[in-house]
Amino acid sequence: GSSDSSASQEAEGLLSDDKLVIGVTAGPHEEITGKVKELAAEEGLEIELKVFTDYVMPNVALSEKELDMNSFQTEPFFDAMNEDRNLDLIKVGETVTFPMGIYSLTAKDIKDLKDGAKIGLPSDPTNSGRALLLFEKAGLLKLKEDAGIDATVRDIEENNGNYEFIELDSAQIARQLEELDAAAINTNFAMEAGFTPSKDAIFMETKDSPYVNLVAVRTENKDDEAIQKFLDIYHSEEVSKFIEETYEGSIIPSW
Amino acid sequence: MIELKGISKSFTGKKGSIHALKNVSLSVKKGEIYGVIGYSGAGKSTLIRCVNLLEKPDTGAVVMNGVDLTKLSPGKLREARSKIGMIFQGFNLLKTATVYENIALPLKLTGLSKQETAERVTKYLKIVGLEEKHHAYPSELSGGQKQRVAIARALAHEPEVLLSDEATSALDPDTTEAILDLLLKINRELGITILLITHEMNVIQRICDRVAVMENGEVIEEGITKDIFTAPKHTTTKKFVNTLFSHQIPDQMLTELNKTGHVVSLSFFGKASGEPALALVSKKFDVYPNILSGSIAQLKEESFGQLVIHLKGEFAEIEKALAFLRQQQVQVEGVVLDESKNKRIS
Amino acid sequence: MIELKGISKSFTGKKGSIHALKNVSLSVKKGEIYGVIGYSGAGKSTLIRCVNLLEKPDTGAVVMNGVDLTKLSPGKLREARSKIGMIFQGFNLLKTATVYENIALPLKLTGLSKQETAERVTKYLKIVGLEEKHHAYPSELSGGQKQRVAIARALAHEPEVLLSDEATSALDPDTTEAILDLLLKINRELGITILLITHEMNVIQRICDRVAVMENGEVIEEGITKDIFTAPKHTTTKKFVNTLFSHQIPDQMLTELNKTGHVVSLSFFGKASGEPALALVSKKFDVYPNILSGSIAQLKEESFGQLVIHLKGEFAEIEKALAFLRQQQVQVEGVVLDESKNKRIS
Amino acid sequence: MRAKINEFLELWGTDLWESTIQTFQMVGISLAFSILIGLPLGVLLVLTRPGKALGNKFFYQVLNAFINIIRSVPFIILLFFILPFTKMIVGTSIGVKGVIVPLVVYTAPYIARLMESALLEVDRGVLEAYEAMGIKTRHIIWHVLIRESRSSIILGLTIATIGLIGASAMAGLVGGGGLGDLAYRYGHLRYEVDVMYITVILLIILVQGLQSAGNRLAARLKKD
Amino acid sequence: MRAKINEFLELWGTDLWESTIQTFQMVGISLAFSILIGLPLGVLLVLTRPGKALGNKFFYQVLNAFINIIRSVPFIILLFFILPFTKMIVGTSIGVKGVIVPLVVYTAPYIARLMESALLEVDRGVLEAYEAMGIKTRHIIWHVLIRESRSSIILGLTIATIGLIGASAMAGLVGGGGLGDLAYRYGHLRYEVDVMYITVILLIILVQGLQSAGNRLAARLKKD
Ligand SMILES: Nc1ncnc2c1ncn2[C@@H]1O[C@H](COP(=O)(O)OP(=O)(O)OP(=O)(O)O)[C@@H](O)[C@H]1O
Ligand SMILES: Nc1ncnc2c1ncn2[C@@H]1O[C@H](COP(=O)(O)OP(=O)(O)OP(=O)(O)O)[C@@H](O)[C@H]1O
Ligand SMILES: [Mg+2]
Ligand SMILES: [Mg+2]
Repeated sequence: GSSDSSASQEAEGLLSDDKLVIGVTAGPHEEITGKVKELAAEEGLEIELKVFTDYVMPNVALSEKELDMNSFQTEPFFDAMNEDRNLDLIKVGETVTFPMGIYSLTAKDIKDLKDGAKIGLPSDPTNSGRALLLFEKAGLLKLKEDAGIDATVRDIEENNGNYEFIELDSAQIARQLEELDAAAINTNFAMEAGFTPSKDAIFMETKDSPYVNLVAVRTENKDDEAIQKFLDIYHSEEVSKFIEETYEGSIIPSW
Repeated sequence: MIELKGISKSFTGKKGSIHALKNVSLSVKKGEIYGVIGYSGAGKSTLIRCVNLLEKPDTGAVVMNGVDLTKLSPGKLREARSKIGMIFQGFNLLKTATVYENIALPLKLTGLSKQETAERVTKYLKIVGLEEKHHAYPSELSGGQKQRVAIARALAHEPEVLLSDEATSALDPDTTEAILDLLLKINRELGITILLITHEMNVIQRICDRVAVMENGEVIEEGITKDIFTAPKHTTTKKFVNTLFSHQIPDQMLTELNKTGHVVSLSFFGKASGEPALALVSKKFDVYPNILSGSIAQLKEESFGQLVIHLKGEFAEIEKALAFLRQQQVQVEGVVLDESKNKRIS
Repeated sequence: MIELKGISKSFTGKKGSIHALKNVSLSVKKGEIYGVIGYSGAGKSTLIRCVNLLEKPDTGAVVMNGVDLTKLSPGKLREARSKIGMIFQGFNLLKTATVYENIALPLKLTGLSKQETAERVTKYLKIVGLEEKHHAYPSELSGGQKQRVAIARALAHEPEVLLSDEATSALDPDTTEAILDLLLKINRELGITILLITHEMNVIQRICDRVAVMENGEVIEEGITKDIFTAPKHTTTKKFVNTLFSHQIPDQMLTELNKTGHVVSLSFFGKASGEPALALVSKKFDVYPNILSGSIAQLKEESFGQLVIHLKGEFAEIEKALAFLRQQQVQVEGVVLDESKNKRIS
Repeated sequence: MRAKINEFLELWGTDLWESTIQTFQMVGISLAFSILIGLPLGVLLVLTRPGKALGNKFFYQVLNAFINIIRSVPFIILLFFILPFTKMIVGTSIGVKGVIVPLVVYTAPYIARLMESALLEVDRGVLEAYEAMGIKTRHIIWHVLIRESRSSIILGLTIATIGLIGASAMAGLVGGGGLGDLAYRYGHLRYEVDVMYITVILLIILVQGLQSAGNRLAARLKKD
Repeated sequence: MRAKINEFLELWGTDLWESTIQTFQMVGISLAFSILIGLPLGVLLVLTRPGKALGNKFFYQVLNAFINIIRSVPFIILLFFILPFTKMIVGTSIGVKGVIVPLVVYTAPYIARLMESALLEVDRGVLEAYEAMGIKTRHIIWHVLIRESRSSIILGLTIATIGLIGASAMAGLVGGGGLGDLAYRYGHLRYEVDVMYITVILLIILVQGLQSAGNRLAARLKKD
């Protein structure tokens, strides 16, 4: 449990009512949860953020009770990991969606991509499978039947244009786009790099994408009081406004 | 005290192996000063390093006080070594320690109290004449000063046995003299056994009771100093003994002198020189002995010398004079030739 | 050739500074062999290191062939240095190079062809007697062997000026002799100027034309070898000269001898010893001269000696004999006392 | 300008301060442990070499291989690889505490190698002199081996410490924080270049100070 | 068992092979350049110290600070920090080619420091002997300074190479690939433990081989 849970609560595996240790990944999750933290403080809920730059640790640390909760991953990734590693975690709420788009400095349309074009995609597991599925949808490739959300470049069955797929750090792709013919970029990073997603993207995920991010806890804590309190604050008007102001539509509140 | 029995040692390199010691046996008695001489590369350092097993002999035993050191456990060997002091040919001082620390550190490590250490260090620093250098680091010392620190370090340990590898080779004569006096003193007063290597015959002459001469990894001659000096058998030994005297007389001069008489070499020892033999010769016979070169030295209280003299006079008289000298126990040898033709290295 | 003008050098450490050279001036003529002697720490090595500016003097000029080296640009200094060979007190060999490579490398770097290099190396290795060691690394050599490699390295360079810092101190007498012969030879045949440091008076005696005596960073006496040997002025010089002879006669023996006569010390040089002075004495007067100790040596073709003799006889006769000796240009001094009481270090 | 700095500090001051503290904690503690473990390992690597004082071919080879195995694993993998071990040792595998164990596991063998290299330079003759006096091996280690190579040891430790600071930048992977992580997170992931520059400047000051101190100390301890 | 291995190789063989090649490329090329840059820098660090052959306080301090500045930046940040520079030099900032520049920038100053430390151990007397013979400084550098410290240099380079292999594991961030990246991305992030173990074993073999070769060579080159 969190460091200052009272002894009795800890014994029962319950979370403290007034303090949560939350794992997030650096970037938007950290920023949004930071806003939640501010608001929570006013309501007597203390939040301690643990910021990770890795995508496995927040789940592992949660499962090992180093964290009380985490907020950093998309549902498909969460499901895959929960199953792969036999973690006993559960989703308790949804947060935001970072739509993903395909951008290019040279091609105006996805059909303009030449044979052998260099196509970038994020290398981290929450985004790479998703990018590949996006490419599939865009007709650039065909993935293996059973590939699913945790697909990797290894699962490409048909490459329709001898494209070269290059996995890059998700934050980095926008800056390296000029060296690529096209790339899948998370909207937030694309905006930071000066793109207007609605205008510049040559291909976009649909609004009903399954890649909504979520809040996860250990199954045993799913009903604990503090969690609901946290979700309530997260899902408040203020947070929603904060997101809209900060990200100007590249990150969408999904609750 | 120290007995080396059949020590052999080879160094094996890529280009074959070097037999540095070939079945060397040697025995140094308790309280004795034993000298080892020999040409460069003869195996002297290797031998002395075998005594405290810095070099592990391939075969043979190193017996000290009845115990074969080669058979000891590392712990026991360490104990035995703590009673052996050694002065190295290469000084081997700690670069990062001052003169004072270099001498004090081993004392401290063997458990001497701080005060005792300080007293000892001061005492031996004074003995080697380096009091004002106690704060200097080895890199700030002259060659001879480094050697003196090494000497002080070995002596401050006050060992039972002292091994000394060319301890005075970098020292001026005056300092050498002082160090030798010191060695004699500790030998006499504290009964410390000393095994020393040197290439200076006057070191042997001044302090050694016995000498061994090494050549090519073997001891070719061994005995009490007096015998080695007066009756060297091996040519190498002779060469070493001769270095105490300078006999080189230019060929030209020899030819000149042989016209008016005879050039002979006289050796005498002890009693022989006590009598004024040469004086008697000139009184008794019609010859004029003139000393061309040579020297007479005090060898542990007895004098001993070699002179090359020119006897000017008639042949018959000279013959008589020489016969008389032989009678007086003076060894007479014919004309001394320039020996430079049979040098070891050219 | 080499002129040192008012060289001063201090070493400043945390514990005050050491004035190693105090306004030293010296001049070595072309083709000369110049010796420097002095006690350990006198400043000899510092002085010789100032000659090729390994040590930059604080003040003063080092003039070689008319050029002040202290004023040269680094490039010019390098050029000047390439004509100066140096044998270091600490050998300074490359640990990672074989004997052969140690000698060959500097030759190669100064542009000698491979074949020339090979020939030179082989030649000098032979001269120092280390042919069979050419594949050995310095760590596999004895002390004397290392020194010989250092000598060969310096000589193989065939410099115009050779600086030698105790080149023979680790060598046995035979090897020393050979090296000295070699130095004399290159000096005579190639006209190489040699500035050498030594603490062995017989090195000076054998090969030096002139000598300087250093003490406490100063040159206290300087002159041609003959003069220094026969008429040393400074006590330090006297001590050095005396080391060629062993005059120590036990006090007990002196007392004994003084009962039956007189103990005197005689010094003679050149002509004086050419005449059979002592022989004449015993013929002319009723005294029995007996040589107690001392030696006579050949000094660059003239013999020169010191003898301590016991004149047995009546006082009056002895007086007459001594007067006669003085007439024969033999220097006569009174009883020689044991000098051990005024040693430099105790 | 003034106002801008104030604004910047207002915004980032706390974060910068906290990160600096975290870096000092991570580096300081890990370094202390790494030296405590690495120096003896380095000594063992030297002494157990065949032919040396404690020559033991088997032990040497096992130790040598062991150190190599740890050194083989890139820090980014090591960090996760030894998670259970980390948890066992310090009770947590995240945060500053959680990153110290992998930092030590990463740095100690590294220091061992640097120490080995420094210790191998000690003159054999001096070691022999002390062996010949019958001095105990552990005294020789401390008073001769380490003492004589202390200048190289300091330079090696300086190099290792700077490497450690570099590695600690990856502490973010397990939520450890610190200056490097701050630079990475804000500068790289969030395009807040100011923070990145300031952080990097802080790191430069830290490293510059360390290296200067190391160089100066090493020069002062070197007596030849 | 047999079948399992076959299956594994079927699945991962190509990837492993490719990654191995990539690692060799990255490490090999970066190492070559790093030595070419780092060794001379190390020499300069030693020679321009006040009191040494080319003593030049200003130059030394600038060089020293410059190396410190680069060494200050953790690799993970350096990688992105110098992107424009990388692009300028090799025309791309992605792939094996793109990672070589940051690896060199990271390793060269590191090698310079290790070389500095090794070179400082060379006996002053031997250098003096060569100076006294009027040998050119550049010859002294090569034939005395570097030659005499070659054993330490080899050990230092071994240490640096292993550090380089560790850094190359982060190559994945810019699409460089390699064994370390394979272990991180598939082994760690995607929980393909088999791949992780095999990759780490390959790395261990690589490092073990390197270190053994380094140790042996250093011992053979050391002649005292
Ligand atoms: N470690 C070694 N490896 C190979 N050969 C060696 C080694 N040590 C000594 N030697 C050789 O053994 C022989 C004897 O060497 P040692 O050092 O005993 O000579 P030394 O009599 O002391 O000579 P010096 O008077 O010159 O000091 C020499 O030929 C030397 O080259
Ligand atoms: N680098 C240095 N730093 C401080 N003092 C030094 C340094 N080099 C020499 N000295 C001191 O200067 C004095 C002269 O030293 P030098 O080496 O010239 O003596 P030396 O006459 O050659 O003696 P030796 O016969 O013992 O070799 C000594 O007292 C020595 O301690
Ligand atoms: Mg020897
Ligand atoms: Mg000297």
